[in-house]
Amino acid sequence: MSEKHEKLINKKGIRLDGRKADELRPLKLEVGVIPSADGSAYIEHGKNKILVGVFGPREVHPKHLSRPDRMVLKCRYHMAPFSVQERKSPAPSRREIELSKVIRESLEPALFLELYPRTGVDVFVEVLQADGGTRCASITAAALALADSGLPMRDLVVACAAGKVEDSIVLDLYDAEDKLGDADVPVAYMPNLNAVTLLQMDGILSPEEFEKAVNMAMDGCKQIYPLQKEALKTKYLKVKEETKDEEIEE
Amino acid sequence: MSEKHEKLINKKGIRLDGRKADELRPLKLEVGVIPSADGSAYIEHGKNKILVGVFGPREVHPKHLSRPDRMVLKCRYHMAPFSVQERKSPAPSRREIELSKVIRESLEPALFLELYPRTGVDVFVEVLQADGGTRCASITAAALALADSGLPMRDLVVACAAGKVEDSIVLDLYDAEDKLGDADVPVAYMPNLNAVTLLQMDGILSPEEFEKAVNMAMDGCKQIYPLQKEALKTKYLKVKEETKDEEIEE
Amino acid sequence: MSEKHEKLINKKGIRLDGRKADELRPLKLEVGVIPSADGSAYIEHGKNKILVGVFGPREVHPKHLSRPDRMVLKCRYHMAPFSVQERKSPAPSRREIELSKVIRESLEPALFLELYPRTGVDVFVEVLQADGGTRCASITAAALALADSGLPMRDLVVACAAGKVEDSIVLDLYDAEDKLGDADVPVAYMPNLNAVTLLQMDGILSPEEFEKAVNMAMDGCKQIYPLQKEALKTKYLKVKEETKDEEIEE
Amino acid sequence: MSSLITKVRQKQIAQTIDAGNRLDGRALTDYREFTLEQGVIEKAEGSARVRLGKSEVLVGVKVATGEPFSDTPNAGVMTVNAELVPLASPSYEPGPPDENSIELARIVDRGIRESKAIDTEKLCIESGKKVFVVFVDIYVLNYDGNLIDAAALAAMGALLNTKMPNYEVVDGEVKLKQGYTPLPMKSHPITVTTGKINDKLIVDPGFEEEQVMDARISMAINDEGNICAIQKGLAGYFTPQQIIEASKLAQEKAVEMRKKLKW
Amino acid sequence: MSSLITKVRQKQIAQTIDAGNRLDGRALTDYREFTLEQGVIEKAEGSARVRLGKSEVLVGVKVATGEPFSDTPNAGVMTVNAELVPLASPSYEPGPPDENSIELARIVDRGIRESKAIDTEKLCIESGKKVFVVFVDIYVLNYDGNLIDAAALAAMGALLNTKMPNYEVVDGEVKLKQGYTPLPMKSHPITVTTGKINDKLIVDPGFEEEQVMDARISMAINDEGNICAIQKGLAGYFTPQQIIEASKLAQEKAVEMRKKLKW
Amino acid sequence: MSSLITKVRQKQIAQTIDAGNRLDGRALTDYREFTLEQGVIEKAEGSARVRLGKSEVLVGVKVATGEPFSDTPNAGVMTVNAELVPLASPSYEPGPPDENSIELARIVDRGIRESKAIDTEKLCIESGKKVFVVFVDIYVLNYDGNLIDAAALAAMGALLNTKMPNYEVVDGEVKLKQGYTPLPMKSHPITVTTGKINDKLIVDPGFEEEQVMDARISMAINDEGNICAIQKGLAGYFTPQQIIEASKLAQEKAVEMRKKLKW
Repeated sequence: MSEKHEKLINKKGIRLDGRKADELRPLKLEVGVIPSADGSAYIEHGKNKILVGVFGPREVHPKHLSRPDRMVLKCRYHMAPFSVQERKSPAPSRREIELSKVIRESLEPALFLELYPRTGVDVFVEVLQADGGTRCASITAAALALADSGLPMRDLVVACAAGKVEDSIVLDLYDAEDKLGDADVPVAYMPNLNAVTLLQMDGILSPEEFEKAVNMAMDGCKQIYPLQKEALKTKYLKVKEETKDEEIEE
Repeated sequence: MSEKHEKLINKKGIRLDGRKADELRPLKLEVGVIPSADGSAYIEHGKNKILVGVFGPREVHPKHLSRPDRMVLKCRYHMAPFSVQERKSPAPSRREIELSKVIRESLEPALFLELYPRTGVDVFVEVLQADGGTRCASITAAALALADSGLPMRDLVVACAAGKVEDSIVLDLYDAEDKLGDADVPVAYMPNLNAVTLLQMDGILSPEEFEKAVNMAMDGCKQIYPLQKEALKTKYLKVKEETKDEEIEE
Repeated sequence: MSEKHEKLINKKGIRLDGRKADELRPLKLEVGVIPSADGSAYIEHGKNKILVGVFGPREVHPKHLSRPDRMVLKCRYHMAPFSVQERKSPAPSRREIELSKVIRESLEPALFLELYPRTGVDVFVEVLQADGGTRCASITAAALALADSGLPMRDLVVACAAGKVEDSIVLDLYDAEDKLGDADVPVAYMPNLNAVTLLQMDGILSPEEFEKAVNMAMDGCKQIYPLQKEALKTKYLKVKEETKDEEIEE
Repeated sequence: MSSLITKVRQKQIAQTIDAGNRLDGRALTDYREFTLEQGVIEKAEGSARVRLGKSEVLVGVKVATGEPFSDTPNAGVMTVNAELVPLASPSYEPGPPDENSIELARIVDRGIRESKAIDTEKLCIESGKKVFVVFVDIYVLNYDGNLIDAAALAAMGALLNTKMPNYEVVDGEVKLKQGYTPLPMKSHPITVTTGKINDKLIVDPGFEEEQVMDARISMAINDEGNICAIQKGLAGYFTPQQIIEASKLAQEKAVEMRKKLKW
Repeated sequence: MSSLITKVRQKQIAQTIDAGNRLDGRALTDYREFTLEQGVIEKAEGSARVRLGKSEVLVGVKVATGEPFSDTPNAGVMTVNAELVPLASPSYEPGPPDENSIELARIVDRGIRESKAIDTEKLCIESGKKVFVVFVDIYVLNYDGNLIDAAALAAMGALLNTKMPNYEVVDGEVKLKQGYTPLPMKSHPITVTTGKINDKLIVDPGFEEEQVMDARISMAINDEGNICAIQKGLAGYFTPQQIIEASKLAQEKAVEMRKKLKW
Repeated sequence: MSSLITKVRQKQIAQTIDAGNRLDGRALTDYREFTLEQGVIEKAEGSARVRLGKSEVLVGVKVATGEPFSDTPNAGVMTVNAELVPLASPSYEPGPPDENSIELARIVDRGIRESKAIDTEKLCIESGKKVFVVFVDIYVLNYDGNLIDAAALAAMGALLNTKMPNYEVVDGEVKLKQGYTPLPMKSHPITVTTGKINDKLIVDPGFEEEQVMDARISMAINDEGNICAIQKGLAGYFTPQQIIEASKLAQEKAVEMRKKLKW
């Protein structure tokens, strides 16, 4: 969040990657991509490439971490060593530990934890390529992976950031905007419940700018939400077809 | 324990900090300073500032460390990163691990471990500022914290060092004397039982000097002992008054 | 496995240490050398000096690693910090972890694991001095230590390497040959069962050279095998004599 | 941590708040009394202790020389570390920092860093080679709720109390000189945490309230009343309206506290 | 891992193989279909993804500058690391690498290193002082058997896809220039794993077969058909005859795969 | 460790000592036979093995070059590390050093360091920049009681056996030359441990005695009979009189051992 270099937004309000202020990066969502997992999803959000696998409900290890009255959700956000400019050590960094916590806390409100006492569900997030906004993309994909695993959910959780770049509030910052911009506000949201489950901020915003950024981020979430649903539907159509094929074969 | 610089003791036998050879540094003892702990104490011994909290008797984690015939005393001596000249990493050093062991062993003779089978008591020592002699000050405070927790004790343990500085045997070395002096002999002692529960030595002493140093350290302990009792009394007077206040309020 | 320096084999086919191509280094094997262990052995193989201790069958820690239908064999191959040219950190290296695994897997085929369900046996290998071929020497000694512990065995496991040095296939490479040679093929073998339980290779060999090297390594194993048996016999003769002595004393 | 108080007590707390009151007599938007003492560890370059209710946080600052990050060759380095010292609560355990202490450190770090509280460019000794490194160590000495605000306050108090050694560079070597200069500070962020219990917002949650709290949101507010860092925490949610409300509460409380602190 | 499939299923697999067949219809010496995609992680200097059956392995290569080892002052450095990413199997756990991932990394390392696949001398920038360091990170994304071959293949695919930045040395400092050069490669080892079940040898064991496999032997074969690395694994054994047989199978399969890969 | 022998056996040991005898026939103040072999690890710069009863300790010394500590720029560095190798006792476990091995290393370190046994100033190569670093690694190979004395003895034996490589400094680089020089040694401390069982003092406790011992005190005695390091251990205590008595026993035994060792 320091000095400016090249202009990130031109006079017509167009950003370096060709987007308008309130425009999302291209998104690609896929569900059921890891055969060994109970639920899984893959997201490409701009150049971010993130894979999420879900296991459970299953026994909790070590046992004393299990809870008699509810399921324990565990979450690991992890970056591949080759996902960033300088090779990242595979050992979890403090940043990854914090993000694992806030991602978990952004997903918990969507789950009926009390339905599965003494069990655990693991959400493993692997960032294969990072380009700004990985925590939001991780949440969007993790919600899909949880849904894919068959866990009942209050709503999907969908996440997107807004921020401030060269005096404008813009949607969905990529890496360079994140580094050179003035503020970044990642938001996770359950559209049907109008509930914000993750909110963080780096940088400096006036209260008015902040309100504008939160609203813009939620609008971004609302645009991604139907893509999530579409991805789930595609998976289930596919499953249905495969089942049909099998029936035919038989 | 190496080369000499400035004279640490002047011709009149007065040390750089103004003390005589057999004089203690100023001491301040307080009991019951941490509301969340079962027992606690704070000591300022010279510029040493040390906080001790005691928890238990409680369940032992992990369970296989508990003992069917006695209580398990655990002790952690830890220095705050800002307690010393060069910032100390918060990870426990080998020195801290050794001191945790000898402090624990200096306290165990005062306790009736067999009265609380299968339980554990934790003693957490935090050195907030260090100025030579932290292990002794830690023991003095830890004994108070244990007493404050209500555990029955054979006697209080009180600790003090003596050493050799520029050919003199002196009491209660501070940091510079410890580093530039010739020997340091920390002693922990239970005055009522005439029992030495910690004894270490760094440096070189003749058998005669050693005997003198041990005796001087025990004399120091005997001077600190009444201050410990006083600190306990003050706490209980305070508790009594608070209880009285409550009674009046009712 | 890189550039050549001095000639490692002279025109008469004699190696720098005076051996012929198919000649083993001097070997010394001793059984029952660690009083505290359930089984133990010591090997000097060339300049390699390796001590192995075996404990068990005993309870497995932590418990969830135990298996209801068989014994769990654990193995730690560890090098003393002073065993190699540059001091080795005592923390286990990736190499040591890999070797622990392949050594364990080379011993397992000799044991009747299913006879001791829910128990564990630990094999601790300590390399006190290393001079090339430590994994093979470790296996040879570990098999002896297991036999010494009284565990029934299908056969002894015996290990030896062959390799390629300056265009010749040679037996039992020492450190310099290992580093400057072209290939190294360690083999563990159970002679009575004609079973290869460890096989690795570094370097480049044609299929024909490889076959020759494996055969030469197995020949080496067959030469060491009687020395193993001899070492066991010596131990039991010794035990017998000691028992006799005791009887006489009584 | 929900097991630290009984179910009955949990219910009592929630019901009281539902009725617009708090068990310790505060209004929902009241902040507890707090004290800030500076210079409590003489041997550290800077230090401060905050007492907020019975929560007690000590922060020590050490200044050393080191290398800058390659992408900011002219800027000094700040690192924040937090320890939930095991004597501060029966639920804390010794060992490497867990997710709670890491989150605490990173929230405090973010408030200071994003508000540009330290003028890090003035900590550069030789561009790209040598800079001052400021270690901020947060030591939680008693846990009675709302450690985030207490730690953020103690960290700022300690930084404002920090003296850097004077120095000169002789032949590329740093030589210390007599005397000290205060750490160059440009901004004074104050962090305010709001909790949500049964859909009601409360300011500065206490220990027992934290046991029944659904969610919290912490906001660092700078001298101009702008927001410079936010962290939502815990497994609950806020409505967008509640977030705006929390932001207003944070502004108000920061003004009150700033007055008291004379920052 | 023997508990991942039922005893009944284990028996069925073993009996089918005894009869000379495999449950997925392959002959004992058939290799599964595989795909190799290169350049899948644009931001890495090199990358490749291999799918072998349903096993999926992604390898990313990063290139940095660093110091050479003191005994090879003119050679660049390669390090191989493998992670059994916990989403790839219910039996994988997060944490530092265990013996399985270390063995996997070391087998792949050995195949590349011993075949001299990378021309490491060309990675020297300044003898004894500065060289290129090539980090090969193996990421297992789905476990469906025979990870060794899949990882070795993906690692070679990623290295063949790797671009090093152009540079010049100005006053002892490395300055990057425009453009990229491919990593200098000299050899193309291919690793083939053979398993033993009930005394029968099978090529390219699948997930279920691995649950009943007694032993495996992996051989890296270079362009000339020579063997450049071997690892026997698991708690079973081979007869000397089986080892020679496995070596022949590895040669044959490597030729087939090399044809398909056009290496 | 009290569970390593039976209660009955514990009682028997205590009663025997009460009566002034020991189960192995020694008088209370008798030291066991010991042997010191030097040069047992040819590849190490120094090494020695001590057998004391059935306790067996091997010490290897490695010499390397490194940086001095900033407060002693003209002095070489010694570091002592101890491993309770898991094959030495059923109660030892592999893993990072625990408090027992750390204490053992630090007691041995203290005896050598405080007696100034090594002339560390002669290990300086270039003031403030380069010095010799002496690694003393204690390897416990069998545990039969009184490891402290055995380890201290083996460490001194290894140091007295240590050869440093000859070198010259050419253009600031250390170049090794032909030949070796012995490590410069100034003093020969000997450590003697006295235990307390049922208020009786015993010298050189054996394995079984250690299982019932209340407390121990170890003293390093230098060539002049002065004390140069002390460590009291275990959860018991000594009276001041017993400490003086232990000090006298340590003097006596050190003289006896010194004679035997010809130090």
